[in-house]
Amino acid sequence: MINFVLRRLGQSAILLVIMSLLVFVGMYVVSDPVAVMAGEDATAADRAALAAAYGLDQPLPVQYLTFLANIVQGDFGTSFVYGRPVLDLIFERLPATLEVVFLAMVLGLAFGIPMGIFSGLNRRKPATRLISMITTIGYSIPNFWQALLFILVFAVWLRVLPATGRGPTTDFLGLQLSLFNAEGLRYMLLPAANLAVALICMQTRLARSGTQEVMYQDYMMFARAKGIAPRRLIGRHLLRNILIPIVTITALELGTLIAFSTVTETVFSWPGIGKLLLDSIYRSDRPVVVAYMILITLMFVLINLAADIIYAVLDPRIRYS
Amino acid sequence: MLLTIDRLSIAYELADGRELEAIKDFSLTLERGRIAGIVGQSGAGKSTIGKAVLGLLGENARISGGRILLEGEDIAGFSERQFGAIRGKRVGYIYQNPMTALNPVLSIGEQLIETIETHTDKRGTAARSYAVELLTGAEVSHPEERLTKYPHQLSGGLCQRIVFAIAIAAQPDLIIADEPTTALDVTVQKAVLGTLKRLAAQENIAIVLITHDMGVVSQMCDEVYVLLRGQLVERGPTMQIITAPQERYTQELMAAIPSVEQRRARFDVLDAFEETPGRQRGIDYLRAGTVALAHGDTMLAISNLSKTFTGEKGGAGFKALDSVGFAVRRGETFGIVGESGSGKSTIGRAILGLVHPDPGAIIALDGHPIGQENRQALSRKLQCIFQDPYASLNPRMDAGTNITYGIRAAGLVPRKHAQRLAEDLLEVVGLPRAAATKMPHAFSGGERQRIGIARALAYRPGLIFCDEPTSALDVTVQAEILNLMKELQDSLGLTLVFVSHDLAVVRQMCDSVIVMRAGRIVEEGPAEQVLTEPADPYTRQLLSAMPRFLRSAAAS
Amino acid sequence: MSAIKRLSGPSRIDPFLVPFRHYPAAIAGLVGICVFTLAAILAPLIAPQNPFDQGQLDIMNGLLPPMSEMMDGSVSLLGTDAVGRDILSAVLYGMRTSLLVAIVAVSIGMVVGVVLGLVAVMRGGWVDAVIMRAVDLTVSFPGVLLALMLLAVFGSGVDKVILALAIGIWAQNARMVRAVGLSEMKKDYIAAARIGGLGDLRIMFHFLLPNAISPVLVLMPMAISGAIVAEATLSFLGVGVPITEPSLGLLISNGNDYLLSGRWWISVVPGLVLVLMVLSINVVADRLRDHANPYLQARG
Amino acid sequence: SAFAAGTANAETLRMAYGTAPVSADPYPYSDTQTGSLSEHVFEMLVGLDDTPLLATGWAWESDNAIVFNLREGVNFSSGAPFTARDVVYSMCRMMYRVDGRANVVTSALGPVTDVVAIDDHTVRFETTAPYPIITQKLKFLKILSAEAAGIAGDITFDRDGDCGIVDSYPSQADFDTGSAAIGTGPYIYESFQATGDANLLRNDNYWGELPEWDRVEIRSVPNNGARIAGLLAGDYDVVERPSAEDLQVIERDPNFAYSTVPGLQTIFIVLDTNADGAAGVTAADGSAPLADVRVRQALSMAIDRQAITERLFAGNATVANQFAPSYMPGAPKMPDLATDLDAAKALLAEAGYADGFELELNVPADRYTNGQLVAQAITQYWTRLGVKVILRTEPWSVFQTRRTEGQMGVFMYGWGHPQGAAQLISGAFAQRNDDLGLGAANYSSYDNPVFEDAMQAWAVEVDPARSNELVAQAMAQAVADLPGIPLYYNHELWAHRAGLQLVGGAEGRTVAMMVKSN
Ligand SMILES: Nc1ncnc2c1ncn2[C@@H]1O[C@H](COP(=O)(O)OP(=O)(O)OP(=O)(O)O)[C@@H](O)[C@H]1O
Ligand SMILES: Nc1ncnc2c1ncn2[C@@H]1O[C@H](COP(=O)(O)OP(=O)(O)OP(=O)(O)O)[C@@H](O)[C@H]1O
Ligand SMILES: [Mg+2]
Ligand SMILES: [Mg+2]
Repeated sequence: MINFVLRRLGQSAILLVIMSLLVFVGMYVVSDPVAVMAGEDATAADRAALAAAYGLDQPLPVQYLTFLANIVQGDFGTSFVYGRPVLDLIFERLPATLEVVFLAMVLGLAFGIPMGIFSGLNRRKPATRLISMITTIGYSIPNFWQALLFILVFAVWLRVLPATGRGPTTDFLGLQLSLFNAEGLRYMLLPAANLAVALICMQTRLARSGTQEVMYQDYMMFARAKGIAPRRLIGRHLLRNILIPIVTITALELGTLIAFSTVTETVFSWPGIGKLLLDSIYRSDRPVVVAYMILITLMFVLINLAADIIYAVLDPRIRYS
Repeated sequence: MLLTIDRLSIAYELADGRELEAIKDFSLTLERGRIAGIVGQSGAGKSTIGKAVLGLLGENARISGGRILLEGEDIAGFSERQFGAIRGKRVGYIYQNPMTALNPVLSIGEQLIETIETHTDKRGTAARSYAVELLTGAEVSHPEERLTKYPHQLSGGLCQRIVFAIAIAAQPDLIIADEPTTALDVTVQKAVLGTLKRLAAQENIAIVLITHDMGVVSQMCDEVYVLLRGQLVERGPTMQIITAPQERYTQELMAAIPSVEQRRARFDVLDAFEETPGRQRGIDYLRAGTVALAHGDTMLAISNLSKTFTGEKGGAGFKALDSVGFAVRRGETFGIVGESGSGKSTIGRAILGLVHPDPGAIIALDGHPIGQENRQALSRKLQCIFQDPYASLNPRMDAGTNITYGIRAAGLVPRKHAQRLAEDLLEVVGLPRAAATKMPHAFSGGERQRIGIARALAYRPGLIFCDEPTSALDVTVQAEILNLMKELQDSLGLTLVFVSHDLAVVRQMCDSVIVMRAGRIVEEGPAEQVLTEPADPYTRQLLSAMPRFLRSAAAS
Repeated sequence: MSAIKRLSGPSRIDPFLVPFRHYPAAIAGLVGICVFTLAAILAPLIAPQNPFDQGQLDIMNGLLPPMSEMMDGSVSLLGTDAVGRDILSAVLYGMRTSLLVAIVAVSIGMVVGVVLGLVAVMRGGWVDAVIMRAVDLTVSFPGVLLALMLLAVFGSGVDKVILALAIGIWAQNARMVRAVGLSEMKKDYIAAARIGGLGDLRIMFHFLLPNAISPVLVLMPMAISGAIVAEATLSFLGVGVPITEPSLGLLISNGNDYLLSGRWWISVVPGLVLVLMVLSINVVADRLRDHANPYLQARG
Repeated sequence: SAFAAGTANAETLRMAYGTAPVSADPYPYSDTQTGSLSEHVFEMLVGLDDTPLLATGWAWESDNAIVFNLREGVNFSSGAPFTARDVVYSMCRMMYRVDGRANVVTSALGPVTDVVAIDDHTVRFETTAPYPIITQKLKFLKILSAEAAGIAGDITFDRDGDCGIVDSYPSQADFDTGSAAIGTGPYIYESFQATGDANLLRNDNYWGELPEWDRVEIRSVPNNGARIAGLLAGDYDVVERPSAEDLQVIERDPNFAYSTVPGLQTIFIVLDTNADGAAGVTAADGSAPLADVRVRQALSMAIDRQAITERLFAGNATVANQFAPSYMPGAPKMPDLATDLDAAKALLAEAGYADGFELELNVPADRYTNGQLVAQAITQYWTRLGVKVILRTEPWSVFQTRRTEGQMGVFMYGWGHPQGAAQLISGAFAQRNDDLGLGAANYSSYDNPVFEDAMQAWAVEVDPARSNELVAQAMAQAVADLPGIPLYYNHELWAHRAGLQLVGGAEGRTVAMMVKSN
């Protein structure tokens, strides 16, 4: 197992290099930072000075090698736009994203799995049809539409929740989080719900289809024959057997939400990192984008590694050598 | 009266909208402390009755008539919740397919202890030690260690004993034992049956024993119900049924029981299977297969075969096979008998390349080490009938496709004939043609086993590794199938490696035999010799433990 | 075996329709899919206006509520948007783009993802490692940047959008299939198939695939609506389809700005069409999946 | 109700910006919101409306030197008095390129050769040549405190901004944490976050009229719908830039109101008049249609500007008749531009393009209010004219890159600076002349001697009346030649809760000082 993890991490190192190269080239073909940074009435000299100062006058391979050399020394670069170290920028915003994604994940799993199992077990109940309807509609309503509806209903009409922004935060292990105070939570509720809807729908459907397959297996029959409590039957025997796809999606979504939940962050003005990425791409802020992508790739690698380990825990027949 | 079944009828709805009446007007009565046996043809509906008592019939089953009274209360219409109060606590169930009955992702310990904690007031270490006690009672060695294992790490017999332990954990009023000893060697079987009998006698527990082993029936049951195609054909006290069967089917059944006392050329059959053109075509197909080759050459040679399963967390491995070696001659039937868990299936899995043996092992087929040949070519020389027939069927393919998919891919049968061939082969193993379109899960245990047999035969291979191929079959069907195999053997030189616990069958079928215990061969030789003049104490023990169905007793 | 009774007469219905017998909702879904597809195909014939012909549009017709008379005297059934596009026509045309983009992107993403996932399971070892690291790479690559790159290098166009979306989809499917496949791979029926001498391809597609694909199919309708919305987002950001040829998603996201002020029709009409479309696909897909689930086959 | 609770603390003003301010550092960032934010804290010598602010008056001493008299009795929020030394320090800091990066007016103040503190309250700016628009440019020089930077003694200006005090310049982080954000303005920072959220407290020692609000909370809500919803939900008192659409909601609801003021921004379309052809413009005969003034006039006449401002902006934009808002002080008086599709077709036919030609219209997707709608409207008009239009919208960064690389023959652009009517034409249509600061953004290949002479003369003219005359001349020529097509002038809009009075400026800054309760 330790070998397995080490090997994976070794592969990831290569991955990070490939990723940085891709992003480097990608940003290069997309837009020219000098053109974006220089003002409307910048002179040719202004542009040249700017390019020289950021090393943008060098050939791309040279720029890339310089970048790698800096990374090795722990320097991820300085934002073109903000003039600040990119890691500072990223880590300042990370807690806001992490907490809202965490809440969304909890909502997604807490509602999705029980609803899915219920539908799987009670195929013909009206409640099942209702769940199926709602989840279908839930994910066919585009995210941005949904966000606005949430704001309209809960903030504008009912006035029970704030429409935008992040509430007060409290210090938790050095992170600024609003998860641990009631007012802060109020601000988190709508964006988290907005992220959670798709998750709930996905988890419900995966759990439902898994249940419909597992429920009829001999071992489930025998487990029922043993007369164990329904809670245990479902919570242990059934759940363990339907979790693999759920874990897969949870892992992928976890990464995606942390990295790319730009729509939600934009509509609710949630000061997270997804927006930072989008803005940085649009402002041609290459250092931020590259550093961000390296971190995100690392995160995905770790999350997927964790998922792979969980597979083996869930199903003892899966073993990695 | 503890259990009364009154004119019960059960129907399964099939995928195409048709309905199958699995049970018609079946009645049964059972008092505490008594053991009722249900015998009958494979697919007759025995398991269906058992499941009905526990409310475990699938969604597509319907109780179309009759009542099931448990202590006077009609449970036929119970809800899932009401059944919850009965299951495990008042009625224990020993599931027919032990290898699929255990949850693959939960450890044995968890599955056993949760039952204990649900139904008794034992918790924590008390529950654990009771679990160990139960396993010991079920003749499971190293019970502590087994608790941490997962089902796929256990042999079929071990799984069956664990299922047994789970079913009796709460000392229910009624135990439904659906073929509880099919995967057990006779010594263990004796112990397990002994436990059951003791439960009935001492704890006043009623038992419904579903089995096809008449020896078991004669030893265990107070009363016997004989079932054929969903209908009760005869019921009566055990002795009466055995000694003086009234109905034709019962008589056939008794006649078909193989004897360990003497070896005959053929199993006695009284036309259990209908002779149809399809069946004939199927048999012709099988006969037309392999070119008859000279009998007697060594076909399969194995030497120094060891297998160590690596332990958890780098702990010491478990040596499932220890320097096993033997040779199988072409055209013979080579028997492997022995203790459950002694490594019989592992030998098969090693031959088939499903487990990698420890270094040093040599497995040669026709003089060439296996593994160098391509898979397709090998598939026509070497086939397998899996011990767990169900898990080895693709659940998303109907029975017909399961049987012919491989041979179609190998070009043994043109696509357009595949369906007909599948149906023919189903008839060969005694299933109706219509079964071809049913999905694997909708078959009875014995039917699944026969699908597995049909699939293996369809390749017309040179050698078949048969891992307890007929354990779930009643004697009439078993006799038909074993005769067929013998016939193919005679005419084509088919070689069989035959794993079985049924020593009578082994005696009938096998030319040579090895006896295994704890991963080693303890005795080997011609079947006649080993089974009549055993040299090894373990073999002797096996023979003496055999439940005997004494025809002589019947005569007297 | 016991007697088998026929409940219904010999079935004379098209085998394709068998799964839908007795399921009114699924039939409605099937009808829905047909209607939407037909409407999309026939859009040029049935739409009152060609919304892609800018010469036919006039901002003087902008923001008309449903059933309003336009400048030329014709009536706009479902109203118009800000630049005077007849919503009904726009939805009909937009559906074509959306359906094309979503279905092609999801199909490519699904096929590629599933196949690579299966290959990873079958081959294991370094093949598995390479495929899964490629997955890690693609899931961490931002779609917007990818779309921008394609736009910058190849120019704009529906094909680029499809490619950008498909790349996002394949990775998820590959991981899903691999995860489930790893479990399936250890089951005896695969062993039986190997002993049966079946080639890897057959084992992959006839044994592994049907037993591992279920979660992918579960997520498929979501992937379709997701692709429609993702395409809208890209278009909205200026890296998708041209705004003069709006897709369904782009119509919705444009109309979003008019929701607060009560001009609901601009986003609600295309939104409803999207919901209905996905709902149809969904009930049909659900039914087909249930039908393929051997344990649910009997109608019980 | 929640609403009442939201306004209970009447002394706090909550404002939502449409874009996040980048930093509390006022120097490197020229965007409106960073400017708005820093205007609470920092002041300039010359006010945005050309009125005296920290300077009480100024006069040209010679063609090359202008002297400012500074206001007395002004203190920084740190308590230090404001003196001429602070002006010199601020100029140094403005000229200094951190990491090579120009500050807001580093380039524009390039002609300044020296800044001399004559006494504590007099300062002289010397320039290479006559540089009349320096007062315009000084509107962007936010005055920092030299003392706060720890600088004692006199400071000697040099043009690189080195001034011998480079090491004392505060970093951006120093501003963002508040330690360097010391100005003379009516507010001081309570906090600033990298996300662009800021809280401000009133500077009770402010020299001028004290603003009404004790405390100001600024949040950035880039999404239009969310911003207005935040207002409706009671999260904010004032939101900037509501869409024309959202005003409908505001109008209907008595709890809310909006304010509008004609803005500085002119939206126009640049045409590449190069006789060798323009990127993305193709005619069947391979000629260069845009080089023909009749074609350009036809394109202009095909556009119904009235329809655009009324339909797409609900009246919150003014039809343009030249390249600078006609309502700005000093703007030339120009006749309205004609709208006549038939005449336009005739002109096009006359120019030899009766069958039209093809052009690619480039528009940034995320830059201008209603930009995509306007672009579609233009596409409609030109399509009806018979020109085949391919509308290409893309993100600003991609747009800007391609534009800089000269890959666009026809593109939409917006320009708005509080720097007078000449700013746009001098930048977009004059020939490139870095010394005079002309033509930095000339992508139109426009080259008309009449226009060119007028611009060059204007660039060095110090007499305001004469300067206006030259601008009028140049503007008339540009409008006649149409190297670009003026479309409309944007208005600035704010929505707020009822009970507030808001007097915004044309530059569209959103500041607490302009909000009063009534
Ligand atoms: N994958 C595995 N991991 C660990 N131990 C295993 C594994 N497979 C089998 N074993 C162990 O190897 C031993 C031999 O198993 P095998 O299945 O060959 O027995 P068997 O002789 O076929 O028994 P039975 O008659 O009960 O089927 C058993 O003790 C079993 O627990
Ligand atoms: N879920 C199901 N759907 C349809 N038919 C079924 C289903 N389960 C069982 N059957 C059919 O019902 C009949 C009775 O099955 P049952 O399992 O009760 O047989 P059995 O007597 O236990 O046989 P065996 O001895 O082989 O286990 C068989 O013909 C079988 O094919
Ligand atoms: Mg059975
Ligand atoms: Mg075995």
